[in-house]
Amino acid sequence: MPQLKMIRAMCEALDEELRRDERVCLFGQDVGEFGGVFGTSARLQAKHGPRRVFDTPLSEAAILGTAVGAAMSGLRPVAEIMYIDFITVGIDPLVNQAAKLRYMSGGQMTLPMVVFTQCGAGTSEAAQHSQCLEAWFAHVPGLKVVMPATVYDAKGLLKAAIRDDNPVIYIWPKLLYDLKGEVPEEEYVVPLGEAVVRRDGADLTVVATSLMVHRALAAAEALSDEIGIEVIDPRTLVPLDIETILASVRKTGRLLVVHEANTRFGIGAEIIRQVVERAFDQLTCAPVVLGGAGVPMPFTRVLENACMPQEQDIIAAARKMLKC
Amino acid sequence: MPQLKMIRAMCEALDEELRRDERVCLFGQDVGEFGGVFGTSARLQAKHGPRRVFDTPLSEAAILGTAVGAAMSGLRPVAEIMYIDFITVGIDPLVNQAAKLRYMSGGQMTLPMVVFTQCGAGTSEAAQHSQCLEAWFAHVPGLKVVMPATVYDAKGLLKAAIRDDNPVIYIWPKLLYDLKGEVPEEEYVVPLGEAVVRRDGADLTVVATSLMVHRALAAAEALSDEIGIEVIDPRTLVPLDIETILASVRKTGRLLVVHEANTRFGIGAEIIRQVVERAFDQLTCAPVVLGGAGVPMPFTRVLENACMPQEQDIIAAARKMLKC
Amino acid sequence: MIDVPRETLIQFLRTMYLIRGFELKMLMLFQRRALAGDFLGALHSYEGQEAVAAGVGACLRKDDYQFSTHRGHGHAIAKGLDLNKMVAEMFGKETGCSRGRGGSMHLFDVSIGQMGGNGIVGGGLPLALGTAYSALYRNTDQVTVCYFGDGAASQGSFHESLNMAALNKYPIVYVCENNHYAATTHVSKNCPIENIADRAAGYGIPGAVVQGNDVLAVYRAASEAVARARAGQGPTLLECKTYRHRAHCMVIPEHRPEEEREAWLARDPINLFVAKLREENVMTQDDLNRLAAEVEQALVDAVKFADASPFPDPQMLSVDFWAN
Amino acid sequence: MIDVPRETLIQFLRTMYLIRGFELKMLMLFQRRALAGDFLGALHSYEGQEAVAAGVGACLRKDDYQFSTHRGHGHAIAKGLDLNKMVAEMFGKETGCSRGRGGSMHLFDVSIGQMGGNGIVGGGLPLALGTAYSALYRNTDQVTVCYFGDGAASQGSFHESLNMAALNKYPIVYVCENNHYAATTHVSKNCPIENIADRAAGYGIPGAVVQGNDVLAVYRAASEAVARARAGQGPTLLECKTYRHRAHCMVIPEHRPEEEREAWLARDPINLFVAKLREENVMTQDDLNRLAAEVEQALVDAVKFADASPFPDPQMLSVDFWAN
Ligand SMILES: Cc1ncc(C[n+]2csc(CCOP(=O)(O)OP(=O)(O)O)c2C)c(N)n1
Ligand SMILES: Cc1ncc(C[n+]2csc(CCOP(=O)(O)OP(=O)(O)O)c2C)c(N)n1
Ligand SMILES: [Mg+2]
Ligand SMILES: [Mg+2]
Repeated sequence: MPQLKMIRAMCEALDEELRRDERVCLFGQDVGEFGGVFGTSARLQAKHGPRRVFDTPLSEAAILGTAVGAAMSGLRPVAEIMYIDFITVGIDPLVNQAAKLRYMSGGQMTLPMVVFTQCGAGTSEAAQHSQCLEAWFAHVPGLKVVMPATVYDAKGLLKAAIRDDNPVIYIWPKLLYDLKGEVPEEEYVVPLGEAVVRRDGADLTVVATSLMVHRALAAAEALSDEIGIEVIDPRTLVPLDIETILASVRKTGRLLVVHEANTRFGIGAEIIRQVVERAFDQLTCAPVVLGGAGVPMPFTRVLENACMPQEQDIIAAARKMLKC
Repeated sequence: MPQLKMIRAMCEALDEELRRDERVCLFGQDVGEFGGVFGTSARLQAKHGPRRVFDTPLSEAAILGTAVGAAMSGLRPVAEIMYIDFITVGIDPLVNQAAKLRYMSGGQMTLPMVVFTQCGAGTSEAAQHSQCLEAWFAHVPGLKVVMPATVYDAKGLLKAAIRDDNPVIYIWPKLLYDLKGEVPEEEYVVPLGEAVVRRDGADLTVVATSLMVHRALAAAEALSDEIGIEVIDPRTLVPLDIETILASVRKTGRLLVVHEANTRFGIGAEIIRQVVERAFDQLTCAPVVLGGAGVPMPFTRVLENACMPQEQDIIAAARKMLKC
Repeated sequence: MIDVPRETLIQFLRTMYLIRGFELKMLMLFQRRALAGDFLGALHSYEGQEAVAAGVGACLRKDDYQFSTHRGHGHAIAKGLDLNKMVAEMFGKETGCSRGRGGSMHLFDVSIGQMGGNGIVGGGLPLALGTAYSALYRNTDQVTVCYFGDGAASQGSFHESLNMAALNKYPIVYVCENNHYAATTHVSKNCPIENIADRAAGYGIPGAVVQGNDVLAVYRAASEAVARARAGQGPTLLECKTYRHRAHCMVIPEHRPEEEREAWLARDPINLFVAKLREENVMTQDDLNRLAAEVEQALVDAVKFADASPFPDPQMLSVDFWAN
Repeated sequence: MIDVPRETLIQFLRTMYLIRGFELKMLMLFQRRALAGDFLGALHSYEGQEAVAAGVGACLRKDDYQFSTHRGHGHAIAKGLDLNKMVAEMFGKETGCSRGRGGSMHLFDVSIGQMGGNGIVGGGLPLALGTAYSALYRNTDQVTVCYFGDGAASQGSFHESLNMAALNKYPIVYVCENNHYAATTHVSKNCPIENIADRAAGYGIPGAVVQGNDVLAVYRAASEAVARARAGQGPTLLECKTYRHRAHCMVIPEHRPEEEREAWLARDPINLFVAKLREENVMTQDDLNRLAAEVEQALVDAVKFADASPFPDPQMLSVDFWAN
């Protein structure tokens, strides 16, 4: 299978969906002529024309509003928000409009739209360019939340998101921008709502999202002689495939959730809520969330690293859990 | 002690703090001349002058930005956002600026500011006027989150919020607008970060926030012959007084969290996360969150009621938990 | 007057009668129900502004899009929303245009291009970009009308939207209904210049101040703006100077200067137009009476229909929530 | 020229030399470190725009407030930020002006009114309202300068801020640096009219187009605007037409037309000003050389200081995070 970088895989997904469905369109800052500051829309304007792929002014509310209105009237827009941090200046059309319009109208419309954005720290860009805000969107009824971790999924989930008839926020991990992975030549989609077991293990279930999937896998590998760690990547938070997680926890009796966002009031807490509600008696010890340190992301590398869960932190947490 | 309505108690808190500290000021839509659409700033402009209490245009980002800049330069602003739902059009100054400025500047400044707003459903105002968004703010490092449930606390917590040197979002429950309660003549504050046990009980701990405190108390009363329910009101979510909750759970072995917001990815999950992490072995059954139904709030009363936890739902949940 | 066909003139009056009658009925019914504790949410009366919706609505095709506001009953009627469905929605019935989920602020009928009201002031402005883009994309000549108030003109979304619409020559007619107040706040506290329409120059698009209580003046200005939009010449900003007869909403007391109110009541759009029709012998007193009676009957029938309709079934709370 | 004191003229040049020297050094060092895998975040060069910061900065008092942007090195230098602290911040050191927590986009020094850069485009605009309000409130005559780009002028915050500032006659000087690009997007895709300054009319405030590469022109326009603000006459919008010499940031490739770049490089603000100084015999070539050498030495010293400084201690990650 060909090896692609994550950004190329996403670009292919956009290209294929633009080709497949005349209603799909793509816009945002610098996505047209330049092809996206991360290159995720490279040459797409040249291929599909400026009617379907275009640059917008620096107006996040207008960008998301355009997507909502377009979805209300028959298109299937993909709107890029360059960093998820910037959605704060235009969040209303997504959370107060798109998420609610179908319900408020008594089901009169579908809102097939994708907000295409990225998240995370590790690039020394400090507090306003490093956030993980998935918990906000997962809490808003009416939005689907997608977080790919691999190149394969980045492509397959993006295609599924574009084909979904509901508003979806698709958040890729910026630190994996360059990650290479195998992508089949033939077309495929990765359905929303299906977690994947990335590694089998009998002793501890680690649910990890986005960038943390890789750190969890590395930790599992490092501990392979010591602890059998099962690593699960939920891939989408809404819908959340809790059954796959439950099946694993019922086997291992132990649950560690790892995510980059602030531990407190984060998505890990919800996974724990659902697991204890349904598998309390199968747990041999207290489930734990390992997340970000809960300060605004510092600029300097040494603090930034301390703020994000590292492989060593996962190893330490896993060892500690195995002691009880 | 005099009986006051909740809105009067908050108005008194604002009045007293304006009198007490020359740096305190208050602004927002319709708060000046008119005295606030809920009457929470009635006559305050007349008393303290338009320099300190004033109307703003319909510009939430500018309102919150004014608060941030004023706090950066020596004032202690209180900025009103009429409904928490409307913060979506101006959230950046709060979450990307106020919450991060102290940290990003290496501790050079304090940001003593209060966002004064209200939340909740029950008034048939539908999906864009009924939300509970506390989970968003609790997840953002650098913000304190206050949710009063009683008239006494509404006043005391507001005063504490104004005296705090950090950005605070203070969210009162709109359905309790008219609630009467006793308020001492003498001055008092309710410190941030201290939960209160509203009712003792040995069988089940119910942690309830905001409006739900009252429904939990009613349910506890209704069940008093059957189940001993301890009702805890955390009063502030950041900081969260987990010790008081833990002490209760260690006694009862059972935890039910009740809040109005969508159950999924809500603040109840975080309370459960912290409790299971520290008191797993003391739990006799799986802790549960009872929250909103997770659809945009419907307009019509019959659906709105079905969307919000009711006394009967709490009773049912409590009974179910006592069976295991 | 002479250049407008008689049927159109009668249509104007009919629409204005309907709106006025609708508002009076709702006010009466809502007050009665509110007293009975059967609260039906906010009620923002359009009384006094009828000429705007009647004049603009008459220029639109059924397949043109319309974004309305919190004060949107008049807009919906003028776009042709079925009265039965509309009253039923106000009452929260399953037969309502939004199946009781939306209520007064969220009147939807996608089949006639009524893309909803909005509870977020300025919330419709970004969405209008999307239907306009979509119309160009699909190569139709559909026009989008976007209503908003004098208060909404202070929102960031006003700027982002007009800017993007101008850049892309989107077929949008922006109708600013300057009724001189945003809730209790006079327009002079929202806008530092005399005419909001003058802001059109900042986007290089035409702007016009219109006598909003003169239905013919509105009709002429809107016809021109709609024609421009349809011909691919881009957006127009119309500012219709008008006045609402009632307080901001049912629960907020009146607060405006008596002389000001009287001056505007003397310029009641219906009275002005009726006088003109009589003067120019377009309609006799008999014609007028017949029209009024016909309208009254339609309203009585609609209230009957709504009263007889069932409330939604709470079991259906989450049904149809997601598309697919 | 004659009317500006010689020391001021030399100050202009010194500031411009410092900025240019700073940018060149940082670019070199960052490129070297990036190659070494020691990535230090984004780097937005101010090269080419020096005349703006130099001219504006010279009009300000130490206690005036300044809000900067992502491209803010020049603003900070012109406001008098200590070079050692500044370079140390760029390197993420504990001795940096933001103690290594902020980095290039977040240069703070409250003691000289440097209220930080901003990672959110347009993010500083609402905050500037607050320091301006605060200055009026405390009855000082402090002025607030708010920098932003041509791209930022499309943000809703631009509109909300200018509108509120105009309404309240806030002492603010808005400096729009129109360098003709927002990232890779030409200003014509952000703004449908020729001059952003013309939007001042929409708020009833003065607006002026300034030759941004002519430090004297900037100084004159800014002096007038600062004087107006200080005298209580309200805000002014200055649009300085200029050009950045480098690509948007270090990691984004150059993309602008070659002829355009050459035309602007021929109008290098330093060359233009040096030519004038020589022409009018304000400085000899020797004077110039001495100044350049002095500036170079200061920069070399600052880099040494920064290099020798320690990184923050990761144990201190959360210390001082909350005030109190
Ligand atoms: C973003 C937002 N802020 C505040 C409100 C509360 N609110 C509802 S209507 C209104 C006044 C709107 O004034 P205007 O735009 O002039 O419309 P009008 O009511 O006069 O028709 C306000 C402040 C809201 N719904 N949304
Ligand atoms: C709200 C927001 N949207 C997008 C970005 C990404 N971004 C950073 S700088 C920039 C261009 C800004 O252009 P302009 O305002 O002209 O400033 P310049 O870079 O030219 O100085 C963009 C799009 C951001 N940081 N914040
Ligand atoms: Mg109005
Ligand atoms: Mg620029």
